[in-house]
Amino acid sequence: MEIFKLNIPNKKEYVISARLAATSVAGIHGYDIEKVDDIRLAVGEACNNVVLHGRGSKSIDIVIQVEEKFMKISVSDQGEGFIHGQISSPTPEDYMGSGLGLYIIDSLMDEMVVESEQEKGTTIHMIKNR
Amino acid sequence: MEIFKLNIPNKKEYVISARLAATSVAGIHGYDIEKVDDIRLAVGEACNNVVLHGRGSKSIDIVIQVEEKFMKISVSDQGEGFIHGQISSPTPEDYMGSGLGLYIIDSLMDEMVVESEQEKGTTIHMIKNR
Amino acid sequence: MAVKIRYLFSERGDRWEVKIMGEVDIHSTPEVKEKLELILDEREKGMIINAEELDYIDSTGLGMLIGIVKRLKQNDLELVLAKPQPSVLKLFRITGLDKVIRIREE
Amino acid sequence: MAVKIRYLFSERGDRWEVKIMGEVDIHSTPEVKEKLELILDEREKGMIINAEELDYIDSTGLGMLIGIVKRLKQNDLELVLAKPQPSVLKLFRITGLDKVIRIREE
Ligand SMILES: Nc1ncnc2c1ncn2[C@@H]1O[C@H](COP(=O)(O)OP(=O)(O)O)[C@@H](O)[C@H]1O
Ligand SMILES: Nc1ncnc2c1ncn2[C@@H]1O[C@H](COP(=O)(O)OP(=O)(O)O)[C@@H](O)[C@H]1O
Repeated sequence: MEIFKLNIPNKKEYVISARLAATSVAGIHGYDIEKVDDIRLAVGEACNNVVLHGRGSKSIDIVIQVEEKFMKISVSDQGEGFIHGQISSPTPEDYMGSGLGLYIIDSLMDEMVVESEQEKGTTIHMIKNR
Repeated sequence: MEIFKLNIPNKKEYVISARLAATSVAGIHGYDIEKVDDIRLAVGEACNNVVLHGRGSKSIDIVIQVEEKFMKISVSDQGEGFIHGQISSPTPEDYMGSGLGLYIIDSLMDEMVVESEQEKGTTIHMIKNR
Repeated sequence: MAVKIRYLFSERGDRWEVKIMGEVDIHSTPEVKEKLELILDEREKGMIINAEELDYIDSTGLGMLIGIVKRLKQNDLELVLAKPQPSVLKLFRITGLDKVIRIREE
Repeated sequence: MAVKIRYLFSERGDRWEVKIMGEVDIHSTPEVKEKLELILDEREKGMIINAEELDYIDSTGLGMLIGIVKRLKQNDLELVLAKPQPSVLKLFRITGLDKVIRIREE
């Protein structure tokens, strides 16, 4: 088991660093291009959510844990938190530019767990199988 | 002031992630290509040293602090440490493949400070002016 | 910058031909949005986006494109996305956006 | 992999023409070293490395190249580095390696 940790300022210009880090770890461990791209987007969306909705948080923590059969990525903030309901398919026709992030993560990753506590912050755990 | 932190396993295949992280932070902050390349190599060499000489350390910590006029990068390990003397120019003719790393960092960066304690570990602090 | 845009008006096709290169993400989306809107302000015409070198787009970028589609629709004009990379195509598919924006894969 | 090597033997130049693309670093250096040595095992001749697409090389890569230079020198053969990118050229200059390996900038 290998662990990779990243702590970046909660600012939009840093999200790319988190994506780069996640893709380089996945690449190092031999994930194929399609999976690397899935991971890149999932990590991007999780970080976007912190930037967009986790205003109370100064920074974003990304922890990547590489196991033999899967990779687990957690993206955490110390923001306001939120109550997480059911994920439902978006309806792009009436889509107003929100509500896609978690759906995309859920679609691209093999597992997604949202842990959020109001006033404490949010962690999104994502698993991608090899 | 902005802080960026990275913790990677002390393995040669991860050094590229540290380089990527450092170059992306420098790029975000508008450092020109030549300086970004200098930073990439300096961080690479500092991490190489941990992989090559810091065997006791499980991981490598990279901390990047961005100030208005400069960037400070620290690369730390919990390895054996070493006694750091004077940096002298290499003589490539009799060069046997060692003794270049610190010299390169010192040449490319505006400041380099080596802090090392035996059995405790090493931190290399590097400063690159904007 | 992480994103570059090239564009020209095709008299023959009577539409804008826009090439977006690089990454359209939470950081670069506002810049891309502004550029595309300026282009349409110059001439309100249909638009084809060449996505061959679009390496990445996220939900903020999708939201922006939907905005463009809506603007064009008011004048019965169309947005086409041409030659998306596999990862971009996949994102359009899973979000159902391929039903709102016409994709030309070839 | 982070590094790719293409090579051919030029009968006209009586030397190996090798192109190294990507990054030669602590991770990839052993692989590059092995490849270059295999090439020279096949025919012990001079070598020109096209570095146009060599994006990065660090001290482990330099050490490896010095090893190749030493091997070639024993047979009065030469290693030339052609078209290095600015950052690679800079590294050769500050380490003084440009005095040991001939650089062809054009
Ligand atoms: N890290 C977070 N902190 C606080 N709220 C969040 C966070 N992530 C998601 N949310 C909440 O969940 C909602 C749905 O998120 P998402 O599916 O990514 O869509 P969008 O970000 O486009 O609104 C957001 O609108 C927000 O209210
Ligand atoms: N992080 C470190 N931990 C322990 N020893 C180190 C570390 N960094 C450097 N050293 C010591 O300093 C010496 C000089 O380092 P350097 O200039 O990078 O050359 P090289 O790595 O090629 O030997 C090394 O040989 C090693 O003994």
